[in-house]
Amino acid sequence: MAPRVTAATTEPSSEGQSTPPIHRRINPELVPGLMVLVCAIVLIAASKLMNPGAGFTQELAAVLGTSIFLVVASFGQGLTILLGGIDLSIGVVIGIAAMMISVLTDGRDATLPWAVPVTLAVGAAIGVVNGVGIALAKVPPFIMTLASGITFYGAGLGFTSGLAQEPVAPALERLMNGHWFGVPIPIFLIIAFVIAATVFQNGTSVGRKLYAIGSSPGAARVLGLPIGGLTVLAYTLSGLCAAIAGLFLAGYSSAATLDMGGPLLLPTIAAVVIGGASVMGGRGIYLGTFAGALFLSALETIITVLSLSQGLRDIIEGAIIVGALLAQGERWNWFRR
Amino acid sequence: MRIAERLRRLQISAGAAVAVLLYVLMYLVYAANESGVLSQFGITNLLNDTVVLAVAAAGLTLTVLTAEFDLSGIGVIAIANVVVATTSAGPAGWLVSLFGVLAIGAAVGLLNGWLVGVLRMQSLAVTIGTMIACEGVALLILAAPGGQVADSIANGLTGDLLGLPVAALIILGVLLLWFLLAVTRLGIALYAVGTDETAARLSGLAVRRTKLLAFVLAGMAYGLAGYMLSAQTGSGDPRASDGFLLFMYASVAIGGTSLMGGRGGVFGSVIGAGILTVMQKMLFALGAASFYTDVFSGLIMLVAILIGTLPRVMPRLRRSVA
Amino acid sequence: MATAFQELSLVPTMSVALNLFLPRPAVRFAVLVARRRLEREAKTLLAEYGITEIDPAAPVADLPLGQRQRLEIVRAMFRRPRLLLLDEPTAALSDRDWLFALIARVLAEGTSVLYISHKLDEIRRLCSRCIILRNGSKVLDRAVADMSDDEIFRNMAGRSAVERFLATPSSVRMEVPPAMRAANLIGEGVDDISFSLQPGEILGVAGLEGHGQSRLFKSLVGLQPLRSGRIEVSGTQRALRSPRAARAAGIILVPEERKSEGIFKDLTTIANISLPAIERASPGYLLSRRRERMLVRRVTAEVDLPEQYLPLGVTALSGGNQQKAVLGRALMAGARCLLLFDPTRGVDVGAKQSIYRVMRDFVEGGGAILFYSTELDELVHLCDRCLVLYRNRVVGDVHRAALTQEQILSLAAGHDPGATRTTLVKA
Amino acid sequence: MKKRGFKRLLQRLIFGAASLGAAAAMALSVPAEAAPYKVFLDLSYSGNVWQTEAANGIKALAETPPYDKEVTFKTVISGTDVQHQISDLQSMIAAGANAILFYPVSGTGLNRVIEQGCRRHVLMVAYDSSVTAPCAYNVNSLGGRYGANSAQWMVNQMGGKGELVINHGVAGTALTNLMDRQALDVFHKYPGIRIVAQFYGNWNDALSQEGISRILAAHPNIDAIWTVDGTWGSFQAVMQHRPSRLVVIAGQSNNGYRLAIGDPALQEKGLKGLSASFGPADGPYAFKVMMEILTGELKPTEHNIAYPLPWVPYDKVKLCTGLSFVNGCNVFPPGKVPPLFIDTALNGELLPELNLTAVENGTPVPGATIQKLPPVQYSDNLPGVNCEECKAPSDWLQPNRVTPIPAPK
Repeated sequence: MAPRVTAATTEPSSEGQSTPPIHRRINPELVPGLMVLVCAIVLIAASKLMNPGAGFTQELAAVLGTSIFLVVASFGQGLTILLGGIDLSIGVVIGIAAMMISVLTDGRDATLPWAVPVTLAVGAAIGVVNGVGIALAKVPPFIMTLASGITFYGAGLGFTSGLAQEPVAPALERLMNGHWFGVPIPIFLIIAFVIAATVFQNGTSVGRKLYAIGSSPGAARVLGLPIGGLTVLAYTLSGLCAAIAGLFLAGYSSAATLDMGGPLLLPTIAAVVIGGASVMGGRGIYLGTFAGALFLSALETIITVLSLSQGLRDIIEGAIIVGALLAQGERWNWFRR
Repeated sequence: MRIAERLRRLQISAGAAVAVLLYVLMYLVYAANESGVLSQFGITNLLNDTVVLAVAAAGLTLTVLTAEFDLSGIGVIAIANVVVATTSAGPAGWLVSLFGVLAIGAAVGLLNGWLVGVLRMQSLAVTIGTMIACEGVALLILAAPGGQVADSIANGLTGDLLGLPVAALIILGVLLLWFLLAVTRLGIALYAVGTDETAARLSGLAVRRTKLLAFVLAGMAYGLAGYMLSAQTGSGDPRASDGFLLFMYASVAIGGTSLMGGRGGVFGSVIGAGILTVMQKMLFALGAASFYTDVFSGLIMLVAILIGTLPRVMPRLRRSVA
Repeated sequence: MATAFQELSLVPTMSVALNLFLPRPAVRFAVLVARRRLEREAKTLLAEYGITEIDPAAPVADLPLGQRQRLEIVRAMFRRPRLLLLDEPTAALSDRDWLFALIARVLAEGTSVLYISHKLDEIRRLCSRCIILRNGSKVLDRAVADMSDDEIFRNMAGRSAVERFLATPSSVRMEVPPAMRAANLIGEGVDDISFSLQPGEILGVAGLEGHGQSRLFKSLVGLQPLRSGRIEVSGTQRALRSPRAARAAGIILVPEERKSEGIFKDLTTIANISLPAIERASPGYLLSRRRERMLVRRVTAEVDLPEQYLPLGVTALSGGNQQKAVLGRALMAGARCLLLFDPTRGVDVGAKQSIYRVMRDFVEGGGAILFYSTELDELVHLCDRCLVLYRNRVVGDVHRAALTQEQILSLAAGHDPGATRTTLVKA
Repeated sequence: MKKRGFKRLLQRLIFGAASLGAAAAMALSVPAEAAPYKVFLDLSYSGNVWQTEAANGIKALAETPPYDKEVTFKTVISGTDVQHQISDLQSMIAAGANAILFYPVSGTGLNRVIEQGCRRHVLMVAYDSSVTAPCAYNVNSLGGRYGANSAQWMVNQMGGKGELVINHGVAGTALTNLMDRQALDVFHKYPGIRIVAQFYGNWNDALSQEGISRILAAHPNIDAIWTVDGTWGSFQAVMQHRPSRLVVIAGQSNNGYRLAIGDPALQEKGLKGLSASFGPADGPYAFKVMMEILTGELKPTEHNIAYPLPWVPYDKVKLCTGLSFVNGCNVFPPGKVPPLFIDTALNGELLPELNLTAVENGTPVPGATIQKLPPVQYSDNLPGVNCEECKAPSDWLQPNRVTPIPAPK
């Protein structure tokens, strides 16, 4: 009844506590991600059943290969959500980065060594603007990133009128469409990115501080954690990841338009939340987000292959997203208990 | 002092007051730069342009007050639009379709509210799901733009009634309902739940039911917004509400409602919707170059929010000086 | 049944009157909440319970903690429940007699009261029967009159509480510069406060609710700006503009609101403790769990926190263990001067003992403590010296030898003639 | 006077807030009041190739003599929201427009505001997409029956059999619906054509590429892809996953795509492409039509005016050396434009005023002057698409450019 008493009952007794029960040994943070990953695999297997002609590995490669943009962009989204914020400018940054890389490289590989850093820097700079607005001017993240997204989209439109007039550097195209040892290069990129992102979020002191700030801003303030600085950092990384996704997308499509990132915005949010993060902040790991991104990509694949009318596709997609949340939500509570 | 107290009771925050000032300012600039703004025609047009967003934002505000996200609005508006376009013909069509869209909105709201309020799932993701599904339903009902909205709706709701634009009457009606709601137990519970869910539960409030009702009422408002949109467009288009969502959220935020819940109100959101509409008109009247309209929209939105947050910061500053 | 919770259940943005009458406030015309009527009724009701200083129209957020606690109690009582459940009702309450009189009244009206408290004298004074819980199970159920103090303490913790705490000799070191010296601090709710804190000293702060203690503590670590005044740390002047600067100077605050400012609710216990030293645990930014465990183990031993709790989420721990974790974190941060704001609030007896011991060990090791508590006996027994605040000013600086609860209370209530004069002049 | 000062104050406020000195200066240009015609362009959406090229072409024409002296031209971007476009159209009408050229977000949703405009004698012209309001002019390629003709062309190339993928456009639009009906009607006549998968690529190349990639994983043996737009992305996916065996494909006129279908090496691998879909040039063409109606040179008898459907099968691809389409050339060398560039933004015969630079930058071609249009052609009436109460030609589902191969009985 009284919170303190209930807390006392859930606490393991001080004597005779040797091995924790089995469900305590699985890191509860991993559970939603695992659940969603299982859902994704079920989806891929289901599509294999429906098309016995297709190979499982090709399906998997298609799911993975087309998920790379979401995988990369949702890491940044995840960091902002970890802080209890959100980044609605991701779609715009993707478009701007894609446009920039094709304008700057002008179809020549020789320009890449400086064009890539410049593009990434611009993406990061938009993130800095977001972060500063949120951390210093105390504008709510939802509004700050929404407004900055609209603003930068308008600026991008003003500068480029929406169309990159130069082709993308061939090296970038080869990166996205080539194979190494028979495996599409994007899959290697995904593996590298997932490792780097997981290490950053869950294996560094900075990552730990981000969790702390998202978990309890009040306590973080009392402890003297650099809240402002880390908030700016999170949004900067979000901008940076969006810019990387933009580079990849430009390479993949071998062309760029300003609006090409738009369809990715909502999926980044969905991937993070389906992966078990809380929009209140402080909870969730990148592996969960990664599983969420794969799940959404698998869902898209199976729905594409089903060849339904758009109306039915939407209904099924919406229902499956809710269903995945439902399955994952209950487990989550069970393990937390 | 009495007035301030009364405003506070009607949940008209300082943020909303600033929004009103901003609105008046923009309206004056708009009127000064374009002829015919103050004519009956100009006023009716402006109100017609505002009413859909205003009603939708009013609904959204209810869920935002309970500290939840609701992205399903554009889905409901899309369904409402195609339903009105396919069912409103016939003598009593306007009434049937009105109740129809309200019921559809309530049903979607009920689903959202059940998933979020009762099953305690995260509203952001849940409503992304229901939004996509609703858009699918709209596409199933009407695969391409078409259908016909009954003239009684199309002309009746966009014209004048007793010398007043119907859109104005609708907005006033929504505000009146809101002011009533704000002083009912449900209204109070909305704020309590949004401010501190635990305290609200310990105080004996039915948190789940409150959230459920917030979503249901929001859904009905979206239905009404879809109805109004149909009146304006005179036809059905399953994609008519594309790109509407961000404007809904912007209206709520500019109106001084905190996205963290528990602070703000519908009045502010209606003004926020008005600001967004008049801003578009003002920028047009000032002749801002097309490519940069977005730049200005974004910046004005930010400025509005910044000014809106000042009153919350000011008392703290003043208290520290005194 | 009605409950007054220890963690208050009032909605901060709503008015006092509304909070009182939640969840079903009176309505007119069937639906409209009759605010004015509620406010009138609230005023009468509060007056009935001897509260006149609270404006029923004011939002609860504007009230100090003590008044909120009173509201919480009134709200539980006025419905005349058959069973009244009071969970640590005196935790934030300075005027206990008010509560005791009310309890006597409801008892006379035939209400049963379940009273949860860690304070023995309250149990003795109010209760006829007493149940002792330890680790979630009942260990004793007997009439209070039949139990000795020793028996109660033994059953609660197997140890005795602060009255039984072995008063060790003072370890104040006078020969070195003060660990912290504050001169003429002025800020919001802080009115010309000066004090000096030597290494090895526990300096108490006493005061009735809302007399500036909270703001003083916050000002000292830069959570709240000071308009003027000087702070010296170990003899050198420091500008402590942020908790970060304070931490760099070795000054750590253990804050009042454990839930929102103390713990990081989504993190494990070990992560909660290691946070200030996380850089040391991560060479080259990469976190080494082994190193983290090693660092944390050192302090968990000091604060008596059982190691098996470390991998658990911190919210799974009891309030006492959470507070030990927060203290452990303060030690981890390399504190030389601890500012403890009511560290034993809502903490069980066993944990209290641990906290007292940590404090003692800390000052013996050369640290200094500024210690506020709502429990006067703690101040009397633990402090080398005690400052008494009244209306944001220091009205008394009482040495250990002269320190009694009565003395503190009379100063804190503004009864000291000198203090009264100064406040009158100010008014 | 007071209002003036007030306005200036607010403007300054906006300037201050914007703190984008240069951008602000560019943005608040004051229109000159000298020219006789006040003309507005209302773009629904911007940020993709198609819309940008159309807008640039129109803008370049408006600055080409003698139009540069005749019109006060202003562009507004309304976005994808119907309400927004209604509001902007109202503003334009209120601002005293003589004519409004617009890309309609909705075929039916704008009718009320269009009628408002017509009542105030504003010339309302919709380009590319269409509206059903009877008083507006529609200028587009609907009469070219892209759906039926391209489908028939593909069937002929496929010999009436094979596995087909359909990349629909944007669900819920009149255009997608119409094209689908025409195409499916043709495909369904041939039982040998098996539609193995369909998806909505949203006229977006990145989404189309992802979609085809996914489908190729499930159906590795497809023979043909029918698209309206998103063609380059669809083709890219095939090149990426199955470079040795290409497909029969019909769709948009991206430069990269045209180069590919004209490439004999790729043709040997089975690529048979048609580049035909609606070109961005229908915007500039509509602008010229609108100007001629406005100046009284043209008095159309019907409201649905046809812009001839671009039609370049793989054997008709011809490389251009200069900046414009002359002597029947219809594609630029690689590197001169990005692969997504849509070649049908240019039209050598109907729009000789425009060249590559003009549609890329929106600047007029130096020395060019507006040429008079040849007599206009009228388009099919399609109830619910470009008119309300009208009768469609009986053969509106039939191909009118390609001769069908006999369907097996």
